[in-house]
Amino acid sequence: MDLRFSDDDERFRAEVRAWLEARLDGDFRDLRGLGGPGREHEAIEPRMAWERELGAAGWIGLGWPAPSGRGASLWRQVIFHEEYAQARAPGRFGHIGEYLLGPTIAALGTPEQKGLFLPPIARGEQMWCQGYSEPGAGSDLAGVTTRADLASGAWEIHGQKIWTSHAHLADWCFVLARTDPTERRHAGLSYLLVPMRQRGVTARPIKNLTGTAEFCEVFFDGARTAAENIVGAPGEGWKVAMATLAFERGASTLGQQIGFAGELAAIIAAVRERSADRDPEICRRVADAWIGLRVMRSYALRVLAHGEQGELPLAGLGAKLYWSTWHRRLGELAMDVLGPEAEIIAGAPYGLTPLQETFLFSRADTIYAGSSEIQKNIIARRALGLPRSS
Amino acid sequence: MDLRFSDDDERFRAEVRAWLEARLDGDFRDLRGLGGPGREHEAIEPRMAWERELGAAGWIGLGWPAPSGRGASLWRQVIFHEEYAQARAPGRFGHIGEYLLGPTIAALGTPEQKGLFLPPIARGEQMWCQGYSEPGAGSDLAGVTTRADLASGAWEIHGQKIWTSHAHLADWCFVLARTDPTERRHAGLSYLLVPMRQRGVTARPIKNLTGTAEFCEVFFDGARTAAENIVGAPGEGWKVAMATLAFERGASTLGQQIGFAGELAAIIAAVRERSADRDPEICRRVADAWIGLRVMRSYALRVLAHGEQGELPLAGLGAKLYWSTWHRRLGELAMDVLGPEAEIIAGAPYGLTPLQETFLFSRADTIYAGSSEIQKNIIARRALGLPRSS
Amino acid sequence: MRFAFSEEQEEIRRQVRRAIADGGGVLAARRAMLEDAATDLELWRRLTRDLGLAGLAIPEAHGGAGLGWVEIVAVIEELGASLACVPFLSSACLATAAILEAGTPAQHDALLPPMARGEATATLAWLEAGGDASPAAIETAARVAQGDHVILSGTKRHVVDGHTADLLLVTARTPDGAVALYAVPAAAAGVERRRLPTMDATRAQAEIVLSDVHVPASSRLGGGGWPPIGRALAKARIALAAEQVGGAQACLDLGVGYAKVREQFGRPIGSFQAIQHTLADMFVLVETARSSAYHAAWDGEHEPDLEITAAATAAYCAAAFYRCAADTIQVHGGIGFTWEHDAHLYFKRARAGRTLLGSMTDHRDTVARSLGLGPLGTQESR
Amino acid sequence: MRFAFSEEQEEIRRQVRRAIADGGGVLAARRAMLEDAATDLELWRRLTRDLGLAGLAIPEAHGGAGLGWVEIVAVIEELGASLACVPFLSSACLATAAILEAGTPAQHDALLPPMARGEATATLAWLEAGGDASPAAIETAARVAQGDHVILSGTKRHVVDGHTADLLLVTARTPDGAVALYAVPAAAAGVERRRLPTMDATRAQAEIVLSDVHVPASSRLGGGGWPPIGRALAKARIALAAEQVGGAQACLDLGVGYAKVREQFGRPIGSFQAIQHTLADMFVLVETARSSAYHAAWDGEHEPDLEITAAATAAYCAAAFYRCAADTIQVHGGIGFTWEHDAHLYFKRARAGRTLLGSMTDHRDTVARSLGLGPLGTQESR
Repeated sequence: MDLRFSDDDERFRAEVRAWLEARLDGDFRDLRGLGGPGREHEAIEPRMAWERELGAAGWIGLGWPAPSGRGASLWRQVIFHEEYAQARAPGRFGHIGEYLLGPTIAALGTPEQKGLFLPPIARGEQMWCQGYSEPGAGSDLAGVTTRADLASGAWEIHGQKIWTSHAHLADWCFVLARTDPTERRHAGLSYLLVPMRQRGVTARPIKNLTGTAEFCEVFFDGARTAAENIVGAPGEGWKVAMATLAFERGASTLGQQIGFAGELAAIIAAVRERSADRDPEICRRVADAWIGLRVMRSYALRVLAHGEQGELPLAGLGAKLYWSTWHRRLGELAMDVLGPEAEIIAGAPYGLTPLQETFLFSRADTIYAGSSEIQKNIIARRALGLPRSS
Repeated sequence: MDLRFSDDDERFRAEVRAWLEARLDGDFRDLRGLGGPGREHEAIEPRMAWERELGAAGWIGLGWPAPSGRGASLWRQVIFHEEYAQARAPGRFGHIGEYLLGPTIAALGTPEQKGLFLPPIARGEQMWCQGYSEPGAGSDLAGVTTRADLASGAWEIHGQKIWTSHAHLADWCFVLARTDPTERRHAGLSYLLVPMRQRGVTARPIKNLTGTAEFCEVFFDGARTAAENIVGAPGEGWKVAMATLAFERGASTLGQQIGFAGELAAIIAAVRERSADRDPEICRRVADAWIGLRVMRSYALRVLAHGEQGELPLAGLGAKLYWSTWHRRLGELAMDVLGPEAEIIAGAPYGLTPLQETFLFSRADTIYAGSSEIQKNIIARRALGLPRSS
Repeated sequence: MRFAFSEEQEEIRRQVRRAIADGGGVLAARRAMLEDAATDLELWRRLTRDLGLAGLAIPEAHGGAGLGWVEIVAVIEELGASLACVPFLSSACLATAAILEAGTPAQHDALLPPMARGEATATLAWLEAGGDASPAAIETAARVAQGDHVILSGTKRHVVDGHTADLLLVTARTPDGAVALYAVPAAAAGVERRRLPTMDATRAQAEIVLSDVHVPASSRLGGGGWPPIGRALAKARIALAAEQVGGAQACLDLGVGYAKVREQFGRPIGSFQAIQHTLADMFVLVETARSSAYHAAWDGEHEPDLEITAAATAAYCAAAFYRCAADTIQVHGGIGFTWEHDAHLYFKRARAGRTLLGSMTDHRDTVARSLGLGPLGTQESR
Repeated sequence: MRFAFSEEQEEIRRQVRRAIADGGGVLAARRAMLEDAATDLELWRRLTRDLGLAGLAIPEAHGGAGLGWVEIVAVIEELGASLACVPFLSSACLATAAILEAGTPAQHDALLPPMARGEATATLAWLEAGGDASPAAIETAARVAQGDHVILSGTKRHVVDGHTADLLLVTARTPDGAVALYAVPAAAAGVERRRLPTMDATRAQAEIVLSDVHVPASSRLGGGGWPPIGRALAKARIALAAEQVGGAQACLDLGVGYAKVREQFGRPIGSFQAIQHTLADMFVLVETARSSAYHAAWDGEHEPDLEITAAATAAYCAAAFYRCAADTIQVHGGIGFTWEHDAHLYFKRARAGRTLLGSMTDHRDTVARSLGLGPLGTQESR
């Protein structure tokens, strides 16, 4: 056991830090702290420019294999995310392309697809969104009903997707669609790459409980994409879609935790400002939050270390459940620290303070990207080997 | 809305109180506080004598219809239970006969059964136990496999029951047994009355986590009972068994709560003695316990009032879940108040203090008499009308 | 022993329910919350002019219905179920109780009739910057001026419906250090008020700045210091608890309704045990909270220890509502955290209720003190 | 960056597991807990004489293996999984750390070799009546006597394995008010000890009465006051946390195993979502607690802030084990609360762990203080 980064890795860290500082003290100085979950509506155009800046400097696709990527180790990816978060660099728009679609193409795509898609993603010029969930298939992805038919050399797509992050800003969408209507559930699905900027595609942002939007409904009404824009064979969509999720190796987790630490620091500052630490119960709840975050880091490091060489270990299946539950509780702590002032928002009509955003948006944390209930089902079945609840 | 007892009821209360005080300051003075859940092993013989004392004074069968009972209103039964608990009168052995079997016989029994069984129960001379659960049928009563066959004018019984309170002390047992082996699940069961003191019946106490025993395993190995010792027709056992459970109208709940209040008072005394109230978190947890108990009383009064004239309202389905959860938390509070001293028992080999008994035995509260999971299933289906989880 | 509403009380409840339904239910609240006043004026008119509910707890001698807190609880439970944006809690419960508890008969006669008629509303302005609910935190000053006048100076915050109330009942500290309550017309010179935008947009709060506001000395309600104010807050806490019961029931109803129709994996999600058990827990919370609030409404008028009763039910019902509102979001999944769905409105109302009339911690500390546990500091009681 | 045990460390773990299995696992603990010594002497012999584990963290110079807390954690996790009744926590972790932290090299040389060889055990006697974990609560007095002797008087309680240990490390207050640590042979005149019967019968506690016990002044370990004792407790807390991880895993394994075979309603109860989700929550607790304990074992030897690290993992792992033990009883239903089933043994061990080396509240307060939050009183540090 040795929980130190190597000297080489520390040099890499210094390089990342220097680059971020130069940029975020320079042209992009107004972007620190903007964007991210619950705040995706902020500074869209400048953050798009930032994506291109990242791309030009070669920071996108760090973990992809060469030639499109730099083949960096998992720990270097971790370091990049840590420094990125520490610098309060803006929330990414490109992460779906970089961490989900990119690795999928790199592993399962055709040579043509690699040449076509990886370079623009790596340049920060092509934004992607993920078309999995549907109004009738939220937790139950195998219930997808969006249909795609091959006709005159192109797929024609009809259906509706929902909870699609950034759909209104994306150039492309990877869509799980039913291409063989005679097959049911997991069979008969395909994984299609569909351009968003065409007639036949409408993306409508969904306003959430914070009053802002980052998820969308996407309507495919005869949208088209070329026949070759499919990953894997027709009917292999489920397998490819699951592979996509597996490519998310969690390197960004430690960056996410630095964001959480920032929220916790803001709460501690509020405790001090209000002298709320006269109450030992508040002190202990803050301590619990701090302990919980430290445990989260230990858990992430252990799981990443085990997963460094291959599959993520089953031990890591609790990560989403853990952080979302912790974060929800953090939001509640923030409100309880503030007392009656917790109610007062930053400004009319519905401008929330950052702590209020944390509080409200964290209610979504336990729902999107696999609700807590689904997470527990997965743990029960995969980690504990319990029988399927029929 | 009027939450006062009538003057007549208050006079009845005074009568109960005077009788209890006279007896418990007199011949039965050593019995105060003995027995009850988790402590059923205490003072068995004197408590049997106490049962007969209660019977002789006409306190058993208070709520039964005349002539065996006194037809007292639900509120008078409540008053009796309140005073009984307030006086710290000993835990009952006769309650299964009085509150479960007695009303069942009174409502569904033959005239002969009424004449045979109700008087000795009312005299405090005949103890009963309940033979429902089996090793393979705990939560799932319809899975009963104990078999009874009618041969030469008597039922012959083979099988095993478990979690049978007081079986080793009981004279009789009402047994849910399968009399028609061709029927499955709820069908083909019968409700038999079986004498316990015979060859072919073995009751073996089960030591529980407190180191004492009050539940038993009961083995029926060719035990016999007369053909007429059946309530309802053969095959109607499920219906009768459910009716038995429904007769428990909850009049004793308020007495139970007085017992809980005594435990809470002991915890508050421990808080004071140890100056544990220097810690506001402990103070607030005590406050929560107190609030929870007050809520329990409000809930019981409201449900009893609605149920006074007939069926218990659906609103009351949460009672068991509520009190068992509250009580479990109370036990945990007691331990946290005591700090390291919580570990030290009253004496070797395993003599627990009352607060330790509360703490440990309350783990059983959420399991016996319908586990918390089963309670929630019942609420979901009956009160909320949710579809059966297939 | 009767733990149920009378037929008359049930009739009042039905009338309220009908009035709310006619106005559009939660939709009306959604409309109202977007307006400056954050008040559903149409519903308030019906409740007051048509049904006379503003004066429910006002004695008949002062133009009210002469009923009590059992009726208040029946009404406000319905209002809570639909998130009604009306000043019932602030004016018909809190301010009414404050005037009744603190005022002299002459003051009752002067102040209550217009409120009973629904022509004027009032509210209590007691919290200040920091939101500390203890009377010791009151810094607004009442200075004696010549001509039998008093000059009030200070800033009140979190005043429920304070931006629309006609009459402000203002707590202030007199030169001898005692707490006094003054009836201040909102239109008085030197009163500035502004709505504080809140997370829970269905219930408005205001900041009220009093800059040398001159009021006659006779506008001091009675002479009783904090105790009558404490009693009024206790009664309002019981009303709020009942409102929360209504909200919690609505959340349960939303959750159950959705669980029966929403299908995933080829069956209603209400057939999954995880959903069933969540809803079962909510059911127990709703029924126990309801029992507690009803009981408190009766006890509050018939038993001593009003403030302990109120603190106990306030802490319990606030927690129950919050948990039900949070869990109904979870049961609904994605749709549950959208702006279009009502779940978040209940959730925000539930969150606000955790501190609206004292925090849940305050309430638990009140109970702990009543059990002789401390030192938690003692409430000032002069 | 490597977050895993080396092959050598895994081999130690396997040896421990084998020794436990050979002795009968939890059955051996059941036998041992009925005896006066409450010690599984056979297992202790194997762990010490055969495997040399008593000296795991003792430097080679003093006859130990010269390894550290990462190895300690690997071993004690296995011991915790089987509720092993051996003085590993008290002697090989707590007392060893106390001697190493507080003692001089000469004292190390005098005291550690017999412990490393498994010929003697030691324990730390620090708590007194009331169980207050703060050093300010130490009232046992160390008076100076003639002839370069010290006289110790006082009563220690909750001394882990105190009825069997050969050497007692006793905290006492010197005439100048400082805290000092003395090495007192259990056989010294004036030492009376008696086992305190405990709810958790698998780990014994003793009361130790010191009646004018004369020891040479040189038996004072070093001269450092509380800080080295605090560090030793911190290291022991990390060991206890790892032991709790082993216990929590055992509870999860029991629950999963039972859920797969126990049938109700015609199917394994493990197919019910309520059971699945309970077990899934336990799984997350086990894996996070394990990560925390391992991390703390490493951090405790390589990073500053040992006491904060220890407090954090102690609070977390104690809570995780308790919850897993409680929930495994629930998952088992009726059989889970019988004496014959092992679930209650884990449950009681888990409960005891909530206060064994400081309470969970103490640990959380330590963390809060480190965040600059207070006033929670400050730990005496002289």
